[in-house]
Amino acid sequence: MSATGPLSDEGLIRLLDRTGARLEDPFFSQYAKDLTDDDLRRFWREMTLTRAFDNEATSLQRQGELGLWVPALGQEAAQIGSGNAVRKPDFVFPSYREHGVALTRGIDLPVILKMFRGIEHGSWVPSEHSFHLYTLVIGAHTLHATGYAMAMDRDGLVASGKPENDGAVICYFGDGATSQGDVNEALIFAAVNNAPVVFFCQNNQFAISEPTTRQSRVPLADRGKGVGIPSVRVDGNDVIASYAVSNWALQYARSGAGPVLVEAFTYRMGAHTTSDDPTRYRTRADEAYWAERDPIARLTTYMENAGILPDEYREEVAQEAKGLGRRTRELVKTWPAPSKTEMFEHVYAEPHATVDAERAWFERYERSFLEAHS
Amino acid sequence: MSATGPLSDEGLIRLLDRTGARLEDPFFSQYAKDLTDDDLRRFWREMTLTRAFDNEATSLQRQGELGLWVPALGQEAAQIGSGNAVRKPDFVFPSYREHGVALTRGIDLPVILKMFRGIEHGSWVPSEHSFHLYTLVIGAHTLHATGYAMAMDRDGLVASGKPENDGAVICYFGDGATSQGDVNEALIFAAVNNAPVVFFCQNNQFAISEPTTRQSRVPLADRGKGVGIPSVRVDGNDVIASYAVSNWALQYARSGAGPVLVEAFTYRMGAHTTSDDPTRYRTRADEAYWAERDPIARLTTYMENAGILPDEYREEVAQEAKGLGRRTRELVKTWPAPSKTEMFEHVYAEPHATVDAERAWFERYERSFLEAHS
Amino acid sequence: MTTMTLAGAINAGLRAAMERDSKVLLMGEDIGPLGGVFRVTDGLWKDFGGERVMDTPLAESGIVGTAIGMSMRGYRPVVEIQFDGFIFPAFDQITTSLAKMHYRSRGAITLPVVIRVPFAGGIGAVEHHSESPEALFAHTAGLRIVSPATPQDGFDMIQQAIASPDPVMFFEPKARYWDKGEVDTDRVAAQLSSEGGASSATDEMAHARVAREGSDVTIVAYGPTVRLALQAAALLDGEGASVEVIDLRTISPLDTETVVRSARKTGRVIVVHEAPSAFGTGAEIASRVTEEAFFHLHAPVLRVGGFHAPYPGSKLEHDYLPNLDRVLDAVDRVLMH
Amino acid sequence: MTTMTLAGAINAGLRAAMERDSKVLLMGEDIGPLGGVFRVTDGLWKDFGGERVMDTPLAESGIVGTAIGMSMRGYRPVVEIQFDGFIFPAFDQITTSLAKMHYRSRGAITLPVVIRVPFAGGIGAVEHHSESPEALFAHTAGLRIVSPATPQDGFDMIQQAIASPDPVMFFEPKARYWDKGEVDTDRVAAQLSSEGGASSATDEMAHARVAREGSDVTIVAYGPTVRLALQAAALLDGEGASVEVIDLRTISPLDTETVVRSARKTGRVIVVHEAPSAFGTGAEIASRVTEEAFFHLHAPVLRVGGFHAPYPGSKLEHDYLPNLDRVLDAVDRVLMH
Ligand SMILES: Cc1ncc(C[n+]2csc(CCOP(=O)(O)OP(=O)(O)O)c2C)c(N)n1
Ligand SMILES: Cc1ncc(C[n+]2csc(CCOP(=O)(O)OP(=O)(O)O)c2C)c(N)n1
Ligand SMILES: [Mg+2]
Ligand SMILES: [Mg+2]
Repeated sequence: MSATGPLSDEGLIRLLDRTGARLEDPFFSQYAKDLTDDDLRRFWREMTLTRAFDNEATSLQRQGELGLWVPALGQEAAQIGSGNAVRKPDFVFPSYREHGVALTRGIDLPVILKMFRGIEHGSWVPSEHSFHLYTLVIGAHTLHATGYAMAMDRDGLVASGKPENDGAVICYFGDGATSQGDVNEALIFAAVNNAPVVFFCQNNQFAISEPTTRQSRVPLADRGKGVGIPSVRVDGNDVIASYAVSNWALQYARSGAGPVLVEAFTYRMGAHTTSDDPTRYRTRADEAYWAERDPIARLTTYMENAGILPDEYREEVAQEAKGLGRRTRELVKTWPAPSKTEMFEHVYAEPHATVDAERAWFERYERSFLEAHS
Repeated sequence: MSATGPLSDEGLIRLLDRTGARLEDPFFSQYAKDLTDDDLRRFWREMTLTRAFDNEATSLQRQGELGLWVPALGQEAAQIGSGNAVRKPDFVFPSYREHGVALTRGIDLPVILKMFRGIEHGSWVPSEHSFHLYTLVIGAHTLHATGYAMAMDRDGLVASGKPENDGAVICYFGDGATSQGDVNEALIFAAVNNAPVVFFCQNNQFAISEPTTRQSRVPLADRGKGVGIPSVRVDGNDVIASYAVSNWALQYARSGAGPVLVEAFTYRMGAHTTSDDPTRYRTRADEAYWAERDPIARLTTYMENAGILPDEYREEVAQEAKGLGRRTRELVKTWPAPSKTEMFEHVYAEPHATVDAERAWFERYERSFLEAHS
Repeated sequence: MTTMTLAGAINAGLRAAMERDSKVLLMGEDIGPLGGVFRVTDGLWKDFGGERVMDTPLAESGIVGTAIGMSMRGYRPVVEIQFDGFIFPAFDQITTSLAKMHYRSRGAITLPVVIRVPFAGGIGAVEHHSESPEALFAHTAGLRIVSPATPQDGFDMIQQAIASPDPVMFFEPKARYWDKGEVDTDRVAAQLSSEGGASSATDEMAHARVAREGSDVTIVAYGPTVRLALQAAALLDGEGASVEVIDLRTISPLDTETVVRSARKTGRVIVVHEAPSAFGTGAEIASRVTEEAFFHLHAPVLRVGGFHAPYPGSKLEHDYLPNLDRVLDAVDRVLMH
Repeated sequence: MTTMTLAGAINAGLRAAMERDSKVLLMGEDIGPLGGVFRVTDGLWKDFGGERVMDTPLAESGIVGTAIGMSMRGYRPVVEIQFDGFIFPAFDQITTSLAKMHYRSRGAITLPVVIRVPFAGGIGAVEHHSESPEALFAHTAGLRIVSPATPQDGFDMIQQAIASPDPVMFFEPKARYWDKGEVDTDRVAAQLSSEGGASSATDEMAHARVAREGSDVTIVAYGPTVRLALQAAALLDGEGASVEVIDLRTISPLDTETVVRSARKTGRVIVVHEAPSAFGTGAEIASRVTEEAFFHLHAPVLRVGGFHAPYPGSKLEHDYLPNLDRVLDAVDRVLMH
């Protein structure tokens, strides 16, 4: 692939090459040097579980158990690498494809499916996981992330003098999102307010069917130059580099130095969603090219060569993945349909006459209806 | 002034220094070399007339003849310089302060006041002057300009092989506007579509009361880097440099090379509008500093020194300016109030039952009302 | 006559409009090679090329804003907003620019832009994919708001909307995309090729249709709820109540004449739409009917719509939306008087 | 009791809220050193500093979006939108994020954001500075919509809105900013410092006020038209017609109870607002009144509002807006029955 502009792989930070050989980077290597073999095994485990879950969700959708599914296939390294750089005082704003990040935040993955089964719009308590709900309106959450970061700053969680107490926000979005006014405003508000926020753009090369060339004629990381915030392009299929760059970026933001833009260059190996048909807009050759760059395979090769991926561990994780799949399958079917009146709940925090009246009417109506038919 | 970031004067293209001495620029001088003494006298005349008109409008507002006035005071060089680089096939999208540009487009200046007198929202036919109506919603027109430029491209008005037939769009907006989502989307759409549009940002250092530092931490011209379009910072108080840079930018766009961003660094010498009170947010010292950099004074000095501003010409223009003031004053008062039913006109191009019904009702109502009182 | 789905009819209508007038072009997200997420533009990119079927950057304000600029040079852009819930980033461009340009230029500029919006619910979608925001546009002068309910109207009205010199918001009931119907493809072609075609097309598009005649109760519906109203009418027929169904087709202008005529006849009116009742289009319809037919009404105009709550998870949408039982309940209530 | 203008009362209310709760902060364009273009935030930047009175970049979506983020951490941002016509770039953030976050998080997140909007016309302004977009927000569940008409309400309601856990759109009738009135500054302070203060404040803010009692005709108004309604009532008093004036105060929720009670009493209702009548809030009020008081009404509910046309040049605004003559005309018409 000798693509140029936003699809070129020029200037990507890389710590594992595509054959799984370890590389050095004069600046970023130090931000991965704390990684132990156990850490790498954890990365490998999390990437493997994410993919197993993802595939299970896709088949559940095919079986009619979910209305839709949004696979993260191929983006596991970008997500697990960056997610592992997040620590206690930080806060994460995902878009809607960050199942890998969700796992690193301690979300029980099957719970994500409630929204795709149509039970509710969000199924975890964000403050419990420092992980906001998914946002489907492209780019809207980047402003929430920026405001949240401004508030962290005010709350003394940045450059407090005790680095271990400091926090920052990391906000995920896609290549397509970079065209939205909101995302650009978020970059501007963050820059002007020196907000501690890492903008983490997963350039998976497509906004549904549109290649990134429809959003930009330069690498997306350049957007940072426009507003004066540092930006980095990282190989998003390299979990170690994704970790290192995110680790640096979060430290930078926590230290009070301001926002950072990270572009993780990756590839969406699956369909945009289960409703999508990628054969309409990309070639098998393209897909094959990227299959060779599968982020899990790359890490596996490296760890095998380094002798840090023992068979027992692989087997253990394989079992865990199988178990997760099984549990997901079973769990989904046990969820009761929400009660009808739930649609009136939480519209407002305080009573609202219109909601109350409509709810009362609905309950009367339902009762009369039941009575008539009983 | 040793400002940094968006208020620094670093990297400004300048062909006249503030004492009125002519400077050379290795690249841009050639784009001013076609300027004759007559051209410079025309610039001087247009700047002088713009200011005279502007001051007249301010006093008309003070006298209650206008609801509001938006002075262009101090921005005459940026406007007359760029406006004079526009030629036949080009099209101009002003914001709401481009009275100088309006003059170069052959708008009879007093006509602008109709909108500020509350008679109507726009008072010239854009296609007759290749000059769109003023737009008060900050940034909205930058997208219209981009779409218009895309259409010019389709219409074969760009890189046609006959450079004299080629055209481009020039779109004006302020420093504050650069934060709007729409402006950022316009830059992105223009870049991706390689649209022939010159984005001309007059950084007059204020968005009403907010200094440009509230919009950016880097020079506004840098916004171009974010989307991969060339950008230039020009001294907006230097009419020759403003002309040269605009001349280059328009040629660039007309040639099919794509969009350009020009930041004209200038200063709003007057109030934001007649409703504004700049003493609340800036110092006399600041104003005095910029009074010394008055763009008309600078050109005057240069032309005097060069012996190309004869007294008779000055006198002639002074008379013309006085005449324009007088005519403006008189004209404004002769404009009849619009007829009441004009509010129902042009809501739609084709008949619309709701408008028709309301209009019919209103006419009946007005009649009954008159009858009752007659 | 050909059998077509609603989606197919709109697709065919777009194709016809593009063949008729080279100034017609399509803009939107994923409308090119993919053919749109609902495949409404299927095949058009292949046949007309990327210059006329433009995949745009992912920014709705940008799409509408550049469409406005293009239409200022005589183009007739047909914008696809991917889903109802994603029209809001374009709200400013639609409300303050698109709707007002003709007025503020005192007629010097016309903006023949069509904004296609797959809208409403009932397809088991995730959040923001089932909204009915039509009332938010109907309140703004300068926009025409229409919604086809049948393949015939899909085919005709998309062409009429494109031919109209005014901006048109074209709300497509996505749950009905795959419903089939007979389509006469000749009539609208004849209309548009005749003298004053654009005017008569605009005028025709501004009229409601009596989808079924009746004498006891009038049900006013549009878009996705027309089928529901007809189902209710058919069912009630068996029970001895004669229901007139009006397929509104146009929301701005509201075809008050047709609705009021029916109201005067039946004396009982129900408005059914998916959008929340509160401050919805039903309020306007009810108010107009009441203003103009007050002394003919036997009962207040009733509204059957969504509740004052965000569109819920799809497991609840059947209960959130007006359904057959709720329509029948409303009919019972108006018939009590 | 102190005499204050409406602008002064809101300023004092903001100050009191900021003193009461350090989490309250103001965001907007030019609200700092300038004190806002209407000077409603005058002096607050000086006294509370730039960290609590924040001049933001010029981007309304950004302002509302970042306010949402800040409120997720317990802040209570009060956003000023400079003029009604410039709220549209923030429409998406308000409609899809601000209104829905509490619902979509099933109550886990509350967003106590207040959006202040100087609105409506009558001040001789240029385009986009005289709009009345309240109906566009009332249709969306999750937002509370209020409008104070008096200095007392300006002072009380801004504090109640800030105390409420729900997002509140706070529409300030800019033409009334300089009207004076007596203000009791103690009552709301007591309310808010008592147990359950936020709930009772939210509840109180959700009730209409009978601004003048009467028995023949009810005029429902809010914000800028309350004074007009009272003028009409005073004038008609001399002519023997007794007019009840309801100052709605709250649009969402609509205080149907108060309005319907009055409608049942007088049997004749007129709604007066500046926004265009078509698809405006008056349609909802008329529909609700008709639904609930149909058999008490002597005449259809009439609406007196702006026309279905963009807000015109200021030379025409007197004719575009509901004025005393048009209100009197409507009273005549309902009294004919
Ligand atoms: C405002 C808005 N417009 C349109 C959509 C429909 N949509 C959903 S995903 C998507 C593409 C997003 O692409 P990208 O930002 O690259 O993220 P990815 O899906 O590739 O992770 C689109 C257009 C949306 N969700 N929100
Ligand atoms: C969308 C929008 N928001 C707010 C305003 C109110 N407003 C009018 S001018 C202005 C400042 C504009 O500053 P800038 O872009 O620098 O242009 P300048 O007035 O300095 O020429 C503001 C905030 C507006 N007109 N439109
Ligand atoms: Mg993508
Ligand atoms: Mg400025």
